[in-house]
Amino acid sequence: MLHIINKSPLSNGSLDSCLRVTESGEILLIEDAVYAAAKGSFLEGKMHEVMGKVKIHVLMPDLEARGLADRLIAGITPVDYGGFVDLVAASKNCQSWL
Amino acid sequence: MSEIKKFMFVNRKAPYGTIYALESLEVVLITAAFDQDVSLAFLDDGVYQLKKGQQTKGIDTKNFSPTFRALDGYDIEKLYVEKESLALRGLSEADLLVDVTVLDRKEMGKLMGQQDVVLSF
Amino acid sequence: MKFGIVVNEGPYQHQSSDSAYLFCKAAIEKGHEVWRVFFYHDGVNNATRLTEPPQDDRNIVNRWSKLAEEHGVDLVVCVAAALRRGIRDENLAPGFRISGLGQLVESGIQTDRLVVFGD
Amino acid sequence: MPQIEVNGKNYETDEEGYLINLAEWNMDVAKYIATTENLTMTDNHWEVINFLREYYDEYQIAPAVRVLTKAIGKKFGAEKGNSQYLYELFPYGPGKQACKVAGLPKPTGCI
Repeated sequence: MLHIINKSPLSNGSLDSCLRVTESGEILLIEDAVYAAAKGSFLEGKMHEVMGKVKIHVLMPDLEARGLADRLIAGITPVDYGGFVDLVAASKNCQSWL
Repeated sequence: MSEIKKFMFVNRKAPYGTIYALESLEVVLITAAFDQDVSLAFLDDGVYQLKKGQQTKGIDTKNFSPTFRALDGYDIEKLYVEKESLALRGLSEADLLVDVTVLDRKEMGKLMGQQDVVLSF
Repeated sequence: MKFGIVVNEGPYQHQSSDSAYLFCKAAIEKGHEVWRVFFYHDGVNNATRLTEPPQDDRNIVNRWSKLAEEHGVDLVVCVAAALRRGIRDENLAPGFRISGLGQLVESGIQTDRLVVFGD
Repeated sequence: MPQIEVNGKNYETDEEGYLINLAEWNMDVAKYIATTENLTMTDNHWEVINFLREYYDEYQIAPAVRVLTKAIGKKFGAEKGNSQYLYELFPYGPGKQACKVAGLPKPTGCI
Protein backbone atom coordinates (compact mmCIF):
# COMPACT_ATOMS: atom_id res chain seq x y z
CA MET A 1 0.00 0.00 0.00
CA LEU A 2 1.16 3.51 -0.83
CA HIS A 3 0.54 6.21 1.75
CA ILE A 4 0.64 9.78 0.51
CA ILE A 5 1.39 12.47 3.07
CA ASN A 6 0.99 16.13 2.16
CA LYS A 7 1.33 18.05 5.42
CA SER A 8 4.42 19.14 7.27
CA PRO A 9 5.04 16.54 9.98
CA LEU A 10 6.77 19.27 11.94
CA SER A 11 3.39 20.83 12.68
CA ASN A 12 0.77 18.22 11.80
CA GLY A 13 0.04 14.68 12.94
CA SER A 14 -0.86 12.92 9.70
CA LEU A 15 2.53 11.24 9.23
CA ASP A 16 2.37 10.09 12.85
CA SER A 17 -1.13 8.71 12.32
CA CYS A 18 -0.04 6.91 9.21
CA LEU A 19 2.94 5.38 10.99
CA ARG A 20 0.76 4.38 13.94
CA VAL A 21 -1.38 2.06 11.81
CA THR A 22 1.13 1.12 9.13
CA GLU A 23 3.46 -1.79 9.66
CA SER A 24 4.91 -1.90 6.17
CA GLY A 25 4.45 -0.45 2.72
CA GLU A 26 5.57 2.76 1.12
CA ILE A 27 5.21 6.38 2.05
CA LEU A 28 5.42 9.27 -0.39
CA LEU A 29 5.97 12.77 0.95
CA ILE A 30 4.50 15.53 -1.24
CA GLU A 31 3.65 19.23 -0.87
CA ASP A 32 4.47 20.48 2.66
CA ALA A 33 5.26 16.96 3.88
CA VAL A 34 8.59 17.12 2.05
CA TYR A 35 10.05 19.10 4.96
CA ALA A 36 10.32 15.75 6.75
CA ALA A 37 12.82 14.61 4.13
CA ALA A 38 15.32 17.38 4.89
CA LYS A 39 18.33 16.88 7.13
CA GLY A 40 18.75 18.85 10.29
CA SER A 41 15.18 19.15 11.58
CA PHE A 42 14.15 17.70 14.92
CA LEU A 43 12.43 14.91 12.99
CA GLU A 44 15.55 13.58 11.30
CA GLY A 45 16.27 10.95 13.96
CA LYS A 46 12.72 9.73 13.79
CA MET A 47 12.84 9.51 10.01
CA HIS A 48 15.88 7.24 10.20
CA GLU A 49 14.00 5.03 12.63
CA VAL A 50 10.93 4.90 10.40
CA MET A 51 12.99 3.99 7.37
CA GLY A 52 13.67 0.67 9.07
CA LYS A 53 10.11 -0.50 8.55
CA VAL A 54 8.68 1.48 5.64
CA LYS A 55 10.20 2.77 2.45
CA ILE A 56 10.11 6.55 2.17
CA HIS A 57 9.97 8.53 -1.05
CA VAL A 58 9.89 12.26 -1.56
CA LEU A 59 8.56 14.27 -4.48
CA MET A 60 11.66 16.22 -5.50
CA PRO A 61 9.96 19.09 -7.36
CA ASP A 62 8.25 19.93 -4.05
CA LEU A 63 11.51 19.72 -2.11
CA GLU A 64 13.33 21.82 -4.72
CA ALA A 65 10.58 24.44 -4.63
CA ARG A 66 11.12 24.79 -0.91
CA GLY A 67 14.89 25.28 -1.21
CA LEU A 68 15.88 22.04 0.49
CA ALA A 69 16.93 19.81 -2.40
CA ASP A 70 20.53 19.72 -1.17
CA ARG A 71 19.52 18.48 2.27
CA LEU A 72 17.80 15.24 1.34
CA ILE A 73 18.23 12.63 4.08
CA ALA A 74 20.23 9.66 2.75
CA GLY A 75 17.99 6.63 2.27
CA ILE A 76 14.90 8.59 1.25
CA THR A 77 14.22 7.98 -2.43
CA PRO A 78 13.72 11.05 -4.61
CA VAL A 79 11.02 10.78 -7.29
CA ASP A 80 9.61 13.15 -9.89
CA TYR A 81 5.93 13.20 -10.95
CA GLY A 82 6.62 10.27 -13.27
CA GLY A 83 8.01 8.38 -10.29
CA PHE A 84 4.90 9.33 -8.31
CA VAL A 85 2.79 7.75 -11.07
CA ASP A 86 4.98 4.63 -11.03
CA LEU A 87 4.59 4.28 -7.27
CA VAL A 88 0.80 4.48 -7.49
CA ALA A 89 0.77 2.00 -10.37
CA ALA A 90 3.01 -0.44 -8.50
CA SER A 91 0.93 -0.44 -5.30
CA LYS A 92 -2.32 -2.35 -4.87
CA ASN A 93 -3.99 0.75 -3.49
CA CYS A 94 -3.12 4.17 -2.15
CA GLN A 95 -4.35 6.40 0.61
CA SER A 96 -3.96 10.14 0.94
CA TRP A 97 -3.64 11.11 4.60
CA LEU A 98 -5.34 14.47 4.16
CA MET B 1 -21.77 -4.17 -12.75
CA SER B 2 -18.80 -6.40 -13.37
CA GLU B 3 -17.14 -6.72 -10.01
CA ILE B 4 -17.57 -5.73 -6.41
CA LYS B 5 -14.79 -3.60 -5.04
CA LYS B 6 -13.83 -2.88 -1.48
CA PHE B 7 -14.36 0.84 -0.83
CA MET B 8 -13.11 2.40 2.36
CA PHE B 9 -13.92 5.91 3.50
CA VAL B 10 -11.28 7.14 5.89
CA ASN B 11 -12.64 9.88 8.16
CA ARG B 12 -9.93 11.74 10.01
CA LYS B 13 -11.48 15.19 10.33
CA ALA B 14 -13.74 16.64 12.99
CA PRO B 15 -17.24 17.82 12.08
CA TYR B 16 -18.33 21.50 11.73
CA GLY B 17 -14.84 23.08 11.75
CA THR B 18 -14.68 22.18 8.07
CA ILE B 19 -17.18 20.72 5.63
CA TYR B 20 -15.19 17.55 4.86
CA ALA B 21 -17.05 15.29 7.30
CA LEU B 22 -20.49 16.28 6.00
CA GLU B 23 -19.61 16.03 2.32
CA SER B 24 -17.84 12.73 2.96
CA LEU B 25 -21.03 11.33 4.43
CA GLU B 26 -22.88 12.48 1.32
CA VAL B 27 -20.55 10.34 -0.82
CA VAL B 28 -21.07 7.37 1.47
CA LEU B 29 -24.85 7.57 1.02
CA ILE B 30 -24.48 7.62 -2.75
CA THR B 31 -21.98 4.77 -2.73
CA ALA B 32 -24.60 2.62 -1.02
CA ALA B 33 -26.58 2.59 -4.27
CA PHE B 34 -23.71 0.96 -6.19
CA ASP B 35 -23.70 -2.38 -4.35
CA GLN B 36 -20.03 -2.26 -3.49
CA ASP B 37 -18.38 -3.53 -0.33
CA VAL B 38 -18.33 -0.30 1.68
CA SER B 39 -16.64 0.33 5.00
CA LEU B 40 -16.06 3.46 7.02
CA ALA B 41 -12.98 4.01 9.13
CA PHE B 42 -12.77 6.66 11.83
CA LEU B 43 -9.36 7.75 13.03
CA ASP B 44 -7.85 10.78 14.71
CA ASP B 45 -10.33 13.68 14.99
CA GLY B 46 -12.69 11.75 12.71
CA VAL B 47 -13.93 9.86 15.78
CA TYR B 48 -15.50 13.12 16.97
CA GLN B 49 -17.99 12.81 14.09
CA LEU B 50 -19.62 9.95 16.01
CA LYS B 51 -19.78 11.65 19.42
CA LYS B 52 -23.20 11.47 21.03
CA GLY B 53 -25.10 14.57 22.01
CA GLN B 54 -24.11 17.02 19.26
CA GLN B 55 -26.22 20.19 19.51
CA THR B 56 -25.72 22.60 16.63
CA LYS B 57 -28.49 25.15 17.17
CA GLY B 58 -26.06 27.65 18.62
CA ILE B 59 -23.84 27.62 15.53
CA ASP B 60 -26.80 27.74 13.11
CA THR B 61 -25.57 24.66 11.31
CA LYS B 62 -27.35 21.44 10.49
CA ASN B 63 -26.57 18.60 12.88
CA PHE B 64 -25.78 15.74 10.54
CA SER B 65 -24.71 13.25 13.19
CA PRO B 66 -28.14 11.50 13.25
CA THR B 67 -27.52 10.56 9.62
CA PHE B 68 -24.90 8.04 10.76
CA ARG B 69 -27.75 6.12 12.35
CA ALA B 70 -29.45 5.88 8.95
CA LEU B 71 -26.48 4.02 7.42
CA ASP B 72 -27.80 0.69 8.64
CA GLY B 73 -30.92 1.18 6.48
CA TYR B 74 -28.60 1.86 3.54
CA ASP B 75 -26.95 -1.53 4.18
CA ILE B 76 -23.73 0.11 5.28
CA GLU B 77 -22.86 -1.83 8.37
CA LYS B 78 -19.08 -1.81 8.50
CA LEU B 79 -18.07 1.06 10.73
CA TYR B 80 -14.60 0.78 12.23
CA VAL B 81 -13.12 3.03 14.87
CA GLU B 82 -9.46 2.96 15.81
CA LYS B 83 -9.00 2.21 19.48
CA GLU B 84 -5.97 4.43 20.00
CA SER B 85 -7.70 7.46 18.46
CA LEU B 86 -10.59 7.04 20.89
CA ALA B 87 -8.32 6.57 23.89
CA LEU B 88 -6.19 9.60 23.01
CA ARG B 89 -9.36 11.72 23.07
CA GLY B 90 -10.70 10.35 26.33
CA LEU B 91 -13.59 8.68 24.55
CA SER B 92 -14.95 5.18 24.69
CA GLU B 93 -17.39 3.19 22.62
CA ALA B 94 -20.19 4.28 24.96
CA ASP B 95 -19.70 7.88 23.79
CA LEU B 96 -20.53 7.00 20.19
CA LEU B 97 -23.98 7.37 18.64
CA VAL B 98 -23.83 4.22 16.49
CA ASP B 99 -22.64 0.67 16.88
CA VAL B 100 -19.08 0.32 15.65
CA THR B 101 -16.32 -2.22 15.59
CA VAL B 102 -13.30 -1.02 17.53
CA LEU B 103 -10.01 -2.08 15.99
CA ASP B 104 -6.53 -1.59 17.34
CA ARG B 105 -4.06 0.33 15.21
CA LYS B 106 -2.52 -2.76 13.62
CA GLU B 107 -5.87 -4.27 12.70
CA MET B 108 -6.90 -0.92 11.21
CA GLY B 109 -3.74 -0.75 9.11
CA LYS B 110 -4.27 -4.27 7.88
CA LEU B 111 -7.86 -3.54 6.90
CA MET B 112 -6.79 -0.44 4.94
CA GLY B 113 -4.26 -2.54 3.06
CA GLN B 114 -7.01 -4.91 1.92
CA GLN B 115 -9.09 -2.22 0.22
CA ASP B 116 -9.37 -1.62 -3.51
CA VAL B 117 -10.32 2.04 -3.23
CA VAL B 118 -9.52 4.30 -0.29
CA LEU B 119 -11.29 7.65 -0.21
CA SER B 120 -10.28 10.32 2.23
CA PHE B 121 -11.50 13.87 2.35
CA MET C 1 -3.29 1.68 -16.53
CA LYS C 2 -6.51 3.61 -15.95
CA PHE C 3 -6.35 6.36 -13.32
CA GLY C 4 -9.12 8.21 -11.53
CA ILE C 5 -8.27 11.47 -9.79
CA VAL C 6 -10.13 13.37 -7.07
CA VAL C 7 -9.43 17.04 -6.37
CA ASN C 8 -10.83 18.39 -3.11
CA GLU C 9 -9.44 21.92 -2.96
CA GLY C 10 -9.90 25.02 -5.04
CA PRO C 11 -7.15 26.44 -7.25
CA TYR C 12 -4.53 28.86 -5.91
CA GLN C 13 -5.51 28.44 -2.24
CA HIS C 14 -3.94 25.01 -1.91
CA GLN C 15 -1.33 23.12 -3.88
CA SER C 16 -3.52 20.05 -4.36
CA SER C 17 -4.93 21.19 -7.68
CA ASP C 18 -1.39 21.73 -9.03
CA SER C 19 -0.24 18.37 -7.70
CA ALA C 20 -3.21 16.62 -9.27
CA TYR C 21 -2.63 18.33 -12.62
CA LEU C 22 1.08 17.50 -12.70
CA PHE C 23 0.28 13.92 -11.73
CA CYS C 24 -2.24 13.66 -14.59
CA LYS C 25 0.26 15.09 -17.05
CA ALA C 26 2.98 12.67 -15.97
CA ALA C 27 0.58 9.73 -16.11
CA ILE C 28 -0.46 10.62 -19.66
CA GLU C 29 3.17 11.08 -20.71
CA LYS C 30 3.87 7.59 -19.45
CA GLY C 31 1.14 6.20 -21.64
CA HIS C 32 -1.48 5.74 -18.93
CA GLU C 33 -5.06 6.88 -19.25
CA VAL C 34 -6.55 9.49 -16.95
CA TRP C 35 -10.14 8.37 -17.14
CA ARG C 36 -11.77 11.04 -15.05
CA VAL C 37 -10.91 13.88 -12.71
CA PHE C 38 -13.63 14.43 -10.15
CA PHE C 39 -13.84 17.80 -8.39
CA TYR C 40 -15.36 17.79 -4.93
CA HIS C 41 -15.58 20.07 -1.88
CA ASP C 42 -13.95 23.43 -2.75
CA GLY C 43 -12.36 21.57 -5.68
CA VAL C 44 -15.43 22.57 -7.69
CA ASN C 45 -13.89 26.05 -7.91
CA ASN C 46 -11.38 24.65 -10.40
CA ALA C 47 -14.20 24.73 -12.92
CA THR C 48 -15.13 28.41 -13.05
CA ARG C 49 -14.31 30.20 -16.26
CA LEU C 50 -14.49 33.52 -14.43
CA THR C 51 -11.01 32.96 -12.98
CA GLU C 52 -8.51 35.58 -14.05
CA PRO C 53 -5.03 35.06 -12.61
CA PRO C 54 -2.24 37.59 -13.28
CA GLN C 55 -0.44 36.95 -16.60
CA ASP C 56 2.77 35.83 -14.89
CA ASP C 57 0.96 33.08 -13.00
CA ARG C 58 -0.22 29.69 -14.25
CA ASN C 59 -3.83 29.54 -15.37
CA ILE C 60 -5.07 26.51 -13.46
CA VAL C 61 -8.56 26.46 -14.96
CA ASN C 62 -7.34 26.76 -18.57
CA ARG C 63 -4.79 24.07 -17.88
CA TRP C 64 -7.55 21.62 -16.93
CA SER C 65 -9.62 22.61 -19.96
CA LYS C 66 -6.64 21.97 -22.20
CA LEU C 67 -6.07 18.56 -20.64
CA ALA C 68 -9.68 17.67 -21.40
CA GLU C 69 -9.41 18.93 -24.96
CA GLU C 70 -6.10 17.30 -25.82
CA HIS C 71 -6.42 14.01 -23.99
CA GLY C 72 -10.15 13.49 -23.61
CA VAL C 73 -9.98 13.60 -19.83
CA ASP C 74 -13.48 13.68 -18.34
CA LEU C 75 -13.63 16.61 -15.90
CA VAL C 76 -16.62 16.15 -13.59
CA VAL C 77 -17.81 18.65 -11.00
CA CYS C 78 -20.05 17.39 -8.19
CA VAL C 79 -23.47 18.99 -8.51
CA ALA C 80 -24.24 19.18 -4.79
CA ALA C 81 -20.87 20.71 -3.92
CA ALA C 82 -21.13 23.04 -6.93
CA LEU C 83 -24.60 24.33 -6.05
CA ARG C 84 -23.39 25.12 -2.53
CA ARG C 85 -20.55 27.20 -3.95
CA GLY C 86 -22.19 28.94 -6.89
CA ILE C 87 -20.65 26.91 -9.69
CA ARG C 88 -23.25 26.45 -12.43
CA ASP C 89 -23.43 25.60 -16.09
CA GLU C 90 -23.37 29.34 -16.84
CA ASN C 91 -19.87 29.83 -15.46
CA LEU C 92 -18.37 26.47 -16.31
CA ALA C 93 -15.04 26.46 -18.18
CA PRO C 94 -14.72 24.33 -21.36
CA GLY C 95 -14.21 20.63 -20.81
CA PHE C 96 -15.94 20.51 -17.43
CA ARG C 97 -19.36 19.06 -16.80
CA ILE C 98 -21.54 19.07 -13.70
CA SER C 99 -22.83 15.72 -12.58
CA GLY C 100 -23.65 13.63 -9.56
CA LEU C 101 -21.53 12.07 -6.85
CA GLY C 102 -22.24 8.72 -8.45
CA GLN C 103 -19.57 9.69 -10.98
CA LEU C 104 -17.02 9.65 -8.19
CA VAL C 105 -18.09 6.18 -7.08
CA GLU C 106 -18.00 5.09 -10.71
CA SER C 107 -14.40 6.34 -10.94
CA GLY C 108 -13.50 4.01 -8.10
CA ILE C 109 -15.22 1.11 -9.82
CA GLN C 110 -13.99 1.69 -13.36
CA THR C 111 -10.36 2.67 -12.83
CA ASP C 112 -7.34 0.68 -11.69
CA ARG C 113 -6.22 3.34 -9.21
CA LEU C 114 -7.97 6.28 -7.61
CA VAL C 115 -5.73 9.02 -6.23
CA VAL C 116 -7.12 11.74 -3.95
CA PHE C 117 -5.60 15.23 -3.77
CA GLY C 118 -6.75 17.61 -1.07
CA ASP C 119 -5.95 19.47 2.11
CA MET D 1 -38.09 34.34 -5.18
CA PRO D 2 -41.36 32.57 -6.10
CA GLN D 3 -44.06 32.42 -3.47
CA ILE D 4 -47.17 30.38 -2.92
CA GLU D 5 -50.20 31.67 -1.05
CA VAL D 6 -52.01 29.29 1.26
CA ASN D 7 -54.83 30.47 3.57
CA GLY D 8 -53.79 34.07 3.07
CA LYS D 9 -50.19 33.47 4.09
CA ASN D 10 -47.22 33.60 1.72
CA TYR D 11 -44.56 30.90 1.61
CA GLU D 12 -41.29 31.18 -0.27
CA THR D 13 -40.34 28.37 -2.62
CA ASP D 14 -37.43 27.76 -4.96
CA GLU D 15 -37.91 27.84 -8.71
CA GLU D 16 -39.06 24.24 -8.76
CA GLY D 17 -41.59 24.75 -6.00
CA TYR D 18 -39.72 23.30 -3.03
CA LEU D 19 -40.43 25.08 0.25
CA ILE D 20 -37.52 27.30 1.32
CA ASN D 21 -38.21 27.40 5.04
CA LEU D 22 -38.84 23.79 6.00
CA ALA D 23 -40.16 24.80 9.43
CA GLU D 24 -43.14 26.56 7.80
CA TRP D 25 -44.59 23.30 6.47
CA ASN D 26 -48.10 22.34 7.46
CA MET D 27 -50.77 20.09 6.01
CA ASP D 28 -52.49 22.87 4.10
CA VAL D 29 -49.21 23.82 2.44
CA ALA D 30 -48.72 20.14 1.58
CA LYS D 31 -52.20 19.98 0.05
CA TYR D 32 -51.50 23.09 -1.98
CA ILE D 33 -48.18 21.77 -3.30
CA ALA D 34 -49.93 18.48 -4.11
CA THR D 35 -52.45 20.29 -6.33
CA THR D 36 -49.62 22.02 -8.22
CA GLU D 37 -48.26 18.51 -8.84
CA ASN D 38 -51.67 17.26 -9.99
CA LEU D 39 -51.84 14.87 -7.07
CA THR D 40 -55.07 13.98 -5.29
CA MET D 41 -54.01 13.25 -1.76
CA THR D 42 -55.35 10.04 -0.24
CA ASP D 43 -54.61 8.31 3.04
CA ASN D 44 -51.98 6.30 1.22
CA HIS D 45 -50.26 9.52 0.10
CA TRP D 46 -50.33 10.91 3.62
CA GLU D 47 -48.89 7.70 4.96
CA VAL D 48 -45.81 8.18 2.78
CA ILE D 49 -45.59 11.92 3.47
CA ASN D 50 -45.77 11.42 7.22
CA PHE D 51 -43.27 8.61 7.03
CA LEU D 52 -40.84 10.83 5.10
CA ARG D 53 -41.19 13.61 7.65
CA GLU D 54 -40.59 11.24 10.54
CA TYR D 55 -37.58 9.77 8.76
CA TYR D 56 -36.18 13.25 8.15
CA ASP D 57 -36.76 14.21 11.77
CA GLU D 58 -34.85 11.20 12.96
CA TYR D 59 -31.98 11.06 10.46
CA GLN D 60 -31.76 14.58 8.97
CA ILE D 61 -31.87 13.29 5.41
CA ALA D 62 -34.56 12.24 2.96
CA PRO D 63 -34.06 8.53 2.30
CA ALA D 64 -32.96 7.22 -1.09
CA VAL D 65 -35.90 5.69 -2.95
CA ARG D 66 -34.50 2.21 -2.44
CA VAL D 67 -34.20 2.79 1.29
CA LEU D 68 -37.65 4.39 1.49
CA THR D 69 -39.23 1.47 -0.34
CA LYS D 70 -37.68 -1.04 2.03
CA ALA D 71 -38.64 0.96 5.12
CA ILE D 72 -42.23 1.47 3.93
CA GLY D 73 -42.53 -2.27 3.34
CA LYS D 74 -41.26 -2.96 6.81
CA LYS D 75 -43.67 -0.54 8.43
CA PHE D 76 -46.84 -0.83 6.32
CA GLY D 77 -46.57 -4.29 4.79
CA ALA D 78 -44.96 -5.88 1.75
CA GLU D 79 -47.78 -4.87 -0.62
CA LYS D 80 -46.69 -1.24 -0.09
CA GLY D 81 -42.97 -1.88 0.00
CA ASN D 82 -42.34 -1.79 -3.72
CA SER D 83 -41.45 0.98 -6.09
CA GLN D 84 -44.47 0.33 -8.32
CA TYR D 85 -46.80 1.23 -5.45
CA LEU D 86 -44.81 4.36 -4.63
CA TYR D 87 -44.66 5.48 -8.26
CA GLU D 88 -48.41 5.03 -8.58
CA LEU D 89 -48.85 7.44 -5.69
CA PHE D 90 -46.14 9.83 -6.89
CA PRO D 91 -45.73 9.39 -10.65
CA TYR D 92 -42.78 11.81 -10.82
CA GLY D 93 -40.91 9.81 -8.24
CA PRO D 94 -41.23 9.30 -4.51
CA GLY D 95 -37.91 11.07 -4.13
CA LYS D 96 -38.61 14.33 -5.92
CA GLN D 97 -42.37 14.63 -5.75
CA ALA D 98 -43.08 13.23 -2.29
CA CYS D 99 -40.21 15.25 -0.78
CA LYS D 100 -41.68 18.39 -2.30
CA VAL D 101 -45.10 17.74 -0.78
CA ALA D 102 -43.52 16.71 2.52
CA GLY D 103 -41.60 19.97 2.70
CA LEU D 104 -38.20 18.27 2.66
CA PRO D 105 -35.09 19.49 0.84
CA LYS D 106 -34.87 18.78 -2.85
CA PRO D 107 -32.90 15.57 -3.42
CA THR D 108 -29.72 16.66 -5.20
CA GLY D 109 -30.01 13.70 -7.55
CA CYS D 110 -26.47 12.66 -7.09
CA ILE D 111 -26.50 9.42 -9.06
